[in-house]
Amino acid sequence: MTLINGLSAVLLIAGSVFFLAGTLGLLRFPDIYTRLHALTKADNLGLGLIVMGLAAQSQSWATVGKLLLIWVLVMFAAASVSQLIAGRALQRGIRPWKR
Amino acid sequence: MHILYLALALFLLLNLIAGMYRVLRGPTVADRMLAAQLFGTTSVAILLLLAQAANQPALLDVALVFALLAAVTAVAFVRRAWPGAEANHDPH
Amino acid sequence: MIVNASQKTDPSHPDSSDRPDGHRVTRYVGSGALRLGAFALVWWALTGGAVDSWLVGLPTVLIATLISLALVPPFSWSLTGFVYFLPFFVWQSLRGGTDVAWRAFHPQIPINPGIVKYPLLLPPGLPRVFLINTVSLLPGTLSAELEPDELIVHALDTEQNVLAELKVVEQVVARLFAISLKNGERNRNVQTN
Amino acid sequence: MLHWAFDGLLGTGLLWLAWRALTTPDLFKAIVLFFSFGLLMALAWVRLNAPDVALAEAAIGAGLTGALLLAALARLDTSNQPANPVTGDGESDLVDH
Repeated sequence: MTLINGLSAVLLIAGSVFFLAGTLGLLRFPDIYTRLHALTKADNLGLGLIVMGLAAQSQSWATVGKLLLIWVLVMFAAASVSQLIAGRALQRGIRPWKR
Repeated sequence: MHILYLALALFLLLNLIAGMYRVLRGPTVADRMLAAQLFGTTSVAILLLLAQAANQPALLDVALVFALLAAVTAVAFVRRAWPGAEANHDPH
Repeated sequence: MIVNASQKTDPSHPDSSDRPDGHRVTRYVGSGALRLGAFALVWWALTGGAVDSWLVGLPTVLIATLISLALVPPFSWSLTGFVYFLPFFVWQSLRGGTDVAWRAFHPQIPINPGIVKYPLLLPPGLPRVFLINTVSLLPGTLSAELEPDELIVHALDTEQNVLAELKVVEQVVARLFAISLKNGERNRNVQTN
Repeated sequence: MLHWAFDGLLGTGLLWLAWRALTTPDLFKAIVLFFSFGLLMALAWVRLNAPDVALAEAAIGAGLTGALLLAALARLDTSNQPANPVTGDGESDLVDH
């Protein structure tokens, strides 16, 4: 039990770190495309880790299923939305930032 | 564990409020929308943590609705409020 | 029930030719049964396994199956491809997340973004949509636009070999949808030469 | 203690967001602020032990109203341009120009 608790705590903290990375990316990255990178990847991974950390603790399989469902939904939404926004930004002629 | 859940929820809330800077500063409308999208994901995570902390599985349903509606708003934004440039239509 | 459903959603009448139509019916029945099971699983997870809820759940799951068959006709996919895809996807999204997190935490923000055009081999339709969504979640790439024959990708670091990685992803997605890309590649070469 | 910190931050954030949403001159910014306000409000309902109200707030307050406001803003923009009269079909009007 304590082993599972420890594992879950590690997963939850790691997930939060990725959320911090997503926020940092949103604030620090130079243009909309790079910010989309931070948003989709870091946040989805963060949410995934938190979902796994909570799933390890949960009592019933139905809860695990619901957690996974939430994750898959968020991931799918983020992927399609980022593609929509990036595509429209290109259409509107927003130039990608270059070093 | 209880304290950990709450501490992480607080941490995520701080993240969310820090992300508010992007809403206020822009520079483009898409950046603002992007930040709102980030809030959606972050609040889903906060809700999951609160659900576990308060032992209220009903909160998972709220998180589910959050996940669905963030996408609805973003699609409404791209289709309605942020149309493409002239002579461009959806490639799909 | 399921056979009825597949006939209802089938747009063509069964008077054309016999063998393809029979083939199509079995396809609809097979994938209908599969989706029925998947939706039932989702309903079970949503309601937390409450027995009474199936009074509403059963019709809902049936209607959801019918709608999904009408919106997305059955497509071919392979189980081994799926088993291969899952760990690939999990590992790659782990890599992608750490990669972007490292860049965000780094004081100098080591990014070198740019647009990369990737010539697509996958056939249009569902496989391409799936590829687009997968690419957005993988390390350093973000699909921006789908042109008829190529995918426009925004790469976070153009110094990495983005095209090679995309090739691998495309292969894995092709395997998931039971498509052999070698064929498409040859066709493509014939066309361009 | 942590409860107090969380609730305090949530309450302050809500008030601040409400103020910014009401006073900002940029309509689009105001909509996004309103949307964020809805999200935080739903979190507040959760903290008040009312998950059902939180559900309604998330669905109606944050989600649907946000989408409707965005659509309304798009119509406002087109009606400001004399070259594009509003034809009643907002969507095709907006996307294909």
